Amino acid sequence: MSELRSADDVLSVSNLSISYRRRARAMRVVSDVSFSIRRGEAYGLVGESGCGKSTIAMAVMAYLADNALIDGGSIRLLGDEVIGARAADLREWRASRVAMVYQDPGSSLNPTMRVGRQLAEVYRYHDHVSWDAANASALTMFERVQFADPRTILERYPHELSGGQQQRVMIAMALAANPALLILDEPTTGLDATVEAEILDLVEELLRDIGTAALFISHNLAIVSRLCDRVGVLYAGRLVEEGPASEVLHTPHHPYSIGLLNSIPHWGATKDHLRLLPIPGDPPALGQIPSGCAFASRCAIAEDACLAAPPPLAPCSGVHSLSACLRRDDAADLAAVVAKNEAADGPAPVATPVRIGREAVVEVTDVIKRFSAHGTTLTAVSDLSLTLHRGEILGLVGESGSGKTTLARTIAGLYRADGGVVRVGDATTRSRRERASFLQMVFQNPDTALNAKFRVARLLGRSVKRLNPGLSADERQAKVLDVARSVKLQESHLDLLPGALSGGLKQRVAIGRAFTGDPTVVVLDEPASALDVSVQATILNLLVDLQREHDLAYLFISHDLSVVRYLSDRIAVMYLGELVEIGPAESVMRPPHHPYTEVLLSANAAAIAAGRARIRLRGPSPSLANPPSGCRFHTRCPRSLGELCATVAPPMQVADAGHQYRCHIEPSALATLQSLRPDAAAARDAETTTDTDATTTRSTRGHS
Amino acid sequence: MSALELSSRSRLDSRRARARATFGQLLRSASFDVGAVIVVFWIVDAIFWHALVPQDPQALNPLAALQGPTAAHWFGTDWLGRDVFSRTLAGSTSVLEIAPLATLLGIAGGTVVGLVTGYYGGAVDALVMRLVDAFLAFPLVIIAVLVLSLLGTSEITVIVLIGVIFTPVVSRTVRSVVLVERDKEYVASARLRGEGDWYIMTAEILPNVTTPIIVESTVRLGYAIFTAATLSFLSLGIQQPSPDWGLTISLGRQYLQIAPWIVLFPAVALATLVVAVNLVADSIQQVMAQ
Amino acid sequence: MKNESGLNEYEYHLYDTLRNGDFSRRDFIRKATAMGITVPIIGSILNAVEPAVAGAASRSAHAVAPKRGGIARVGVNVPTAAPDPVMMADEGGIVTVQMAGEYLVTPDQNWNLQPVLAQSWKSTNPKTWTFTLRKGVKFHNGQTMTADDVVATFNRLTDPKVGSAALSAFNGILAKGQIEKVSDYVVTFHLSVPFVDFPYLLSPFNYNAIILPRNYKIGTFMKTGSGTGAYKVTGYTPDQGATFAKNTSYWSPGMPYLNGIKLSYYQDTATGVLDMQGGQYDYLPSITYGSGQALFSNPNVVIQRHASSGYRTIQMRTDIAPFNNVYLRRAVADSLDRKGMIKALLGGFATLGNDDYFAPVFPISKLASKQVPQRSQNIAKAKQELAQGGQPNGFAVTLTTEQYQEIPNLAVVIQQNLKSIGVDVTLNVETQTAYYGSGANQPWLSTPFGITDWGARGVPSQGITPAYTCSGTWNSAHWCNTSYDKLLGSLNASLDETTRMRIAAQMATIQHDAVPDAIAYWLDDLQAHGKNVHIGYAPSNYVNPRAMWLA
Amino acid sequence: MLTYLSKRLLLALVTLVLVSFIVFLASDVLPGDVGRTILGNFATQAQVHALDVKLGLDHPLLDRYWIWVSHFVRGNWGTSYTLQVPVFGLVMRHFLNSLILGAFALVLIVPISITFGVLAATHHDRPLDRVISVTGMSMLALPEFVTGIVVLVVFSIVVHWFPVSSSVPVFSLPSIVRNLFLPALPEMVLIFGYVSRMARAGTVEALNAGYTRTAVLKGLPRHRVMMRHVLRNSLLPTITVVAVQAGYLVGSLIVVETIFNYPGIGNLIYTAATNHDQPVLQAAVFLVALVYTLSNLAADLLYAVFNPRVRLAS
Repeated sequence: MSELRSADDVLSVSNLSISYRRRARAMRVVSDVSFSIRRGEAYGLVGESGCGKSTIAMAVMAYLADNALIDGGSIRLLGDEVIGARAADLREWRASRVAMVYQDPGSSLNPTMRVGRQLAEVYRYHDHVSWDAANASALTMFERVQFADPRTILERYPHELSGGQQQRVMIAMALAANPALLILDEPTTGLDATVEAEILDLVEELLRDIGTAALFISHNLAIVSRLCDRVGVLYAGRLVEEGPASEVLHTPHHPYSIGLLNSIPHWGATKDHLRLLPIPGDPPALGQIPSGCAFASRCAIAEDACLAAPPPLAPCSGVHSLSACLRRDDAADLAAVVAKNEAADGPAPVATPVRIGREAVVEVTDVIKRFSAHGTTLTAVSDLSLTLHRGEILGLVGESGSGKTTLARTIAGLYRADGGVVRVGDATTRSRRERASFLQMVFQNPDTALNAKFRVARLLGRSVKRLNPGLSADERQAKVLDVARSVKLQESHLDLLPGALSGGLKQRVAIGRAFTGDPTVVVLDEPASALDVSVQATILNLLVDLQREHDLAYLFISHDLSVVRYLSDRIAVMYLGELVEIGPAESVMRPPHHPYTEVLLSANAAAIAAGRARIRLRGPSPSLANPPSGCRFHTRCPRSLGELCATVAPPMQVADAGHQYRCHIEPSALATLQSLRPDAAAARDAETTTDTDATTTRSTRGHS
Repeated sequence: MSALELSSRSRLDSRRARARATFGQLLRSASFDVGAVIVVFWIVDAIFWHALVPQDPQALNPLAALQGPTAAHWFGTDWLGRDVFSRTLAGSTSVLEIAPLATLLGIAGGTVVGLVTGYYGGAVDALVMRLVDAFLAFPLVIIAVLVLSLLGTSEITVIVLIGVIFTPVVSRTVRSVVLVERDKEYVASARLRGEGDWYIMTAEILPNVTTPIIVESTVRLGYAIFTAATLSFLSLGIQQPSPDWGLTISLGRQYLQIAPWIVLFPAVALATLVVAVNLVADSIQQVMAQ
Repeated sequence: MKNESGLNEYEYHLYDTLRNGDFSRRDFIRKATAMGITVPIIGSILNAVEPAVAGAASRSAHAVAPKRGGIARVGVNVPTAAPDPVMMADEGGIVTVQMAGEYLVTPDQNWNLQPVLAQSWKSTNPKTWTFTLRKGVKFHNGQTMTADDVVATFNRLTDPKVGSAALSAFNGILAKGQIEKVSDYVVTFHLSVPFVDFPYLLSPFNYNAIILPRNYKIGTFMKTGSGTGAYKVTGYTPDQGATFAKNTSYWSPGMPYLNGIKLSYYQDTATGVLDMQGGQYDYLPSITYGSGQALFSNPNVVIQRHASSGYRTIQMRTDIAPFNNVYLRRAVADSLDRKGMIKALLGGFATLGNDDYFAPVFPISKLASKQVPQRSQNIAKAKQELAQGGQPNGFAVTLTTEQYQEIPNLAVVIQQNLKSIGVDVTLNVETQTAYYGSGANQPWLSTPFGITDWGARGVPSQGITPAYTCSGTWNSAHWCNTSYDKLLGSLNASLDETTRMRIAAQMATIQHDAVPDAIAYWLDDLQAHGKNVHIGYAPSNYVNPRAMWLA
Repeated sequence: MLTYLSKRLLLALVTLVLVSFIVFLASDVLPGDVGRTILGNFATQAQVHALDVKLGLDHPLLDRYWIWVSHFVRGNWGTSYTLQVPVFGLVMRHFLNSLILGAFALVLIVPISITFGVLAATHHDRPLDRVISVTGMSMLALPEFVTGIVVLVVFSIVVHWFPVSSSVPVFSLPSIVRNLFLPALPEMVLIFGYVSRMARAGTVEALNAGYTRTAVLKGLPRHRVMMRHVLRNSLLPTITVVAVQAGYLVGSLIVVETIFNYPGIGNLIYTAATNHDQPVLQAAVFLVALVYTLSNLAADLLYAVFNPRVRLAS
């Protein structure tokens, strides 16, 4: 793409190919990638894990791993070639021409050095100023990244800061030497939604103010669409589509981009209205990229020509985008992709009867769960009551540390409650085995949830044996095959160890295992959050299908509001170990709702992209060991009434039928407050402020 | 059941393939090769030394005592006129008997203790770990000296002693990995389907901690050889007239100046074995860590 | 009792024997000095027989005049217990104590007793011995030594309540209360039985017999100046060493020669030998062939070699299987390669043993040595004896012994020797502590087959009484032969040297035939010192500090 | 920090109590009886019994344990059975000697080991690293008596540079070097093996850590990256390991001190064990365990002091 290079380019990457050597074998991870970023431009690089995003970033920083080999191409930074540059030049360019913010701020900061010093260092060694001057500059920089008390932060060690604060320090450090290009490599992954929103706000503001160019790397289309001017989509080490953010994310011209967008439940979608459309198949394994179009095997519209050679990235007609698809201009075919994928995945959604009001299968009453460690006691769940009914999906949301998982494990019986009663099933469900066949659980991380030393057949077989006593060996074998089929595993998978399976297949095994005993209740603890979006869609669809088929009750835990909203019949919201709101999904999404729910909603990237107003949390997250008095949320509540909230624990207010929230503000008043725009600056789109359940076309918006 | 046949074949294949890959990786490591060749040599020697020695290692020849290396006695003769070459070859048996058995004992004991304490945690764990701490506060050799000077020595005593001394060390390693495994969801899921503790410990967790146990075994084996030899040297292990290296070095020390070959060859032999075992252990550790 | 020549009965007897040619001159002098016969009388007897030899009786003087000054550095094994004259039983302790303490009498190189703290002694009969003490001897603490101290010393040693290490040596010979103070400088010992060799029990051969102050408290020797010797203790650090300074008020004028002695302890002999080579010691009073290897070829080191009565019992219990059969014991004795043992284990520094206690070094062994045929390795004969003993195909037996000097190697040789006649020996080499044990558990006394180290004794009955008599406390072979015991009684009571030699030969024959212990060799005492170092004679690796000087 | 400190202290205390009990039990089950050991073979049973009573051996086990512990903490460590001297002075003197020897070895070899370890890490997987790693590993693996003998042959017998047996040096450099170098050498070999390995592993880890990447990509000069970011973090665990190892060295002292006849605690323990000198054995072994536990504690504290994560924890 050399013709695109101009004097204005901060970064220009052309025909870059990188491979990793592993055991004397070279594995291509980046193939023939070209793109450039102009001064002041924000460029987003999007793709699923393993597509080569971070490798490109590290190549730009000239900091590839020892076993990485640049096979060809060029990387120019303000016109100077990075590949093969002298160490002294690189040292000079780093920080001043290009700086980076990493995915994991915790490990990217030196644990034995005060953060102020770590920042001041940059001034000391780049501007060659005295330590005093460097410290003064550091203070100014900390003010710029909006620390409430920058002076004290200077003196802190990394471990004394929260994840969000650490990332602010990293951003301050990256911007210290006024780089021409800022690389952000998944800067908010691992942060809570509310914190993520704050960091993104900050980045957005800084980029706007400073005019630094940015290379933004993310798997999250919603974030990219919010921040970037142009977007490149990577698949298996190749750029498959590039163009202005609005175009790529709204009218993609590559089947992969289309597939990605269709995999995500867009804001407001629910399972009863629409089915997610995952991309069939798996991306090629590392080092096994086929000679032709790498996506051909998963593509609904692939032709023989696609297998011959990788299609070039070429302009599409009528738009500014470039696409590496031979049928890039075939808009009608792109629609066909959708249809074919749909057909491949399963039946279209069916509206299901109302599930609320059937008999309770799990009843939690005033449950308390404490943990003690290092001499302090944390109350992870306090006085929590809720009911799960037969056949319903109850979504449980909250930030990390809110007690979601603890509650789930207490319900499952993995933890013994320190107070209150957990009733699972009816009076007949007494023994461990009865309980086991009644309730099962699916965990977040299939890597650790499956015993790595057991083959799939044994993983399922053992569960069949335990949960279906009395079956003969043949019957058990048949049941295993049955279960495998129901979670869409092939027979050949049965003989594999989990290590040989992809993340999605592993999670199917885990789900299959949970279903071997035909349970009534399944607790799903973030079952899809560790997976790439296209795989996540498959898993969510599978869960929906199984639930319908077996009339199951799900307790579905997620930090992702879009997913929870998509899946749940009812939603429960937890904050600091307390249940702050519970009610039918759509009712909870709508005012009046708990101010914390309001904040969560406003922080949801998909919701932001959908135009919700941003409401900011105040103050730091309080410690569970020492929860605030009165309303636990009062220290951060944007709607706090002051004294009352700080001293008196709020009552449960009834907003609607079956919809309750814990607040001092009564429903009508709260509904009025929340219908107004609290922050004019953040509300970019007045029409959508209250448009919480607007249905938009599925291919236009992403989620987080 | 052709599907089953097929599957069992593919299972075998995949297992073989994995073993091949691991082994192949090991073979590519030069230090492993060197170490393994030496270790295998000494193991073969320990078993078949009868066929290898040119002379009876116990045969006395008082008139030919303390002779330097000659064509008849490649490594010279010792103070009783015995052939040092033959004795050096025969000397590997005792240490290669004691060390693996002691290691096995220590690994078995340590695995059981580590599994139980790591899995159950709580008061038992705290108590056992305090005891382990207390036990580990004594240098290994001191414990050995203490016990052996009290109980007297025999090969069995030495094996049991080293095994017992290793148990807390191994249990710590095993416990630390069990602590990690215990909190993994596959254990939770086993509990959720009502598995008993014993099943979870042995069938679920144990297979997942074999790698550190294997690594620990190889490391322990090196220490066991080291310890057994040191005990022999301190006259607390093997007894005369065994050609055991440590014992020979201890006894031959007084002839160091006039007949250094008596001590030199067993010392070199011991050094090669110990270093070789450690080379192998190190390589295994590295490959396993990947 | 005196006859016409002015000699007493015994003196006359000696004269008679000498004249008849039954005695060599040396034997006569040894015997005479032991009996406390004064030098003038010895001279007159010798003159009567053969005037020319008279000069030999006088103490041989050094060929070179001793040089004075300097500090001798002496190394010895670390004592296993705090050095104390009453309790000591190990080399390190004995050497340490002998640096400062003295005996009534001491042997010279020919085992003639020389007066030290005693000036003269005589026996009216073999049961009554009178010692005249030297006047003007002072303990290092200033106390004057008198008969009270001597009486107290021997009462202490013979008091069962004290539990001294010399109890066994005096057992049945001298008991507490049998020591009489005749005057301030005369002491009479009233023995329980006749014991012709009694003065040897007051010499370094019975190393605990150091004269101590009457008010001595056990355990205080290294602190309180309780010795009378040429050197006094100036410092002592447990398990490191001790220092001694010249005793300026020593009773023998002109002595000693050195300014002081620095005694260092080593943990094992090998280390001591290495240090000797490194020039860190002037004198190692006790080395062994095994550990001293490097010194034998060192041109800067002089090795002193003296025959001794130290030996190893290859003991076979005569009261339990398999060795309750005398043929099997003989088979063992006949299978031993004694010469090979001496060569390989001791580098030739030993004399052949013949399974009886009458070591060549004892003067009365002369006849025994001639009469009893020497055993040497004879496999055919041994096999035949095995058959006679009912074990033609051999048998299996465990040999239990101790970790001490060449003994483990001796065990290995025995194992190999017995293998050649089909006897399968399992070795069980224990630490000395374990082997000797304590209380009811003393493996060395109970094992069916063992090897035990025995130190040198000045006179045969001193070793025979505990080891080979029916009532012997250390009779590890559990051998009991009443005629042998009776002969021992006669031996101790007889004044006639020819008779004594005849009795000795009889006893040797009985013991040789019965083989309670195979006695393969008699060790030589080995001492090492630098070329410029002069040491006096002391038996059994003990020290004679007052004779030391540095050239 | 204070919580951490008090918790560590408490743990150490519990360990020590257990240690003292183990020591007491182990030496108490000495076969044979103590009185007999002291008095020898020829004492009567009555005498032995009298002595047992005098030594308090007729009391129940727990009473004796209590008596022993309470005497021990007051510095009354009893009298050596074989040497008849107070145990306290004896053990302390030997301990001090070992301390001198150990300190000499540590001071000399630790900086070298760390340097080589860091060097190996910066040449990760290259020939220099291989050489250093394999050498270090071999050094760690070799029994002290093998290295000790080799050292002895080479330096004392072949070239006569050092004396074959060592005494405690007087306070002068030539004396220190002359007396301590040889016995310290096998220790140094061991420490080198251990410390260089730790330093290498720590540095490799630090070099691969995110914060090092940050430091490099901040464009800092190489020396700043190495000193302030890499080594500061990698040598922390190494230093604490050295502290722990200092206590553990005592085990190897038994062999080394025996070979070189150095009057240290290892030597004392070995002799006391073979002579069944119970009071000395008890005191010396307990002292060693005490030192080990304390050095562990010190390592923890050191780690806490250097590691803000621990230091600043409430």
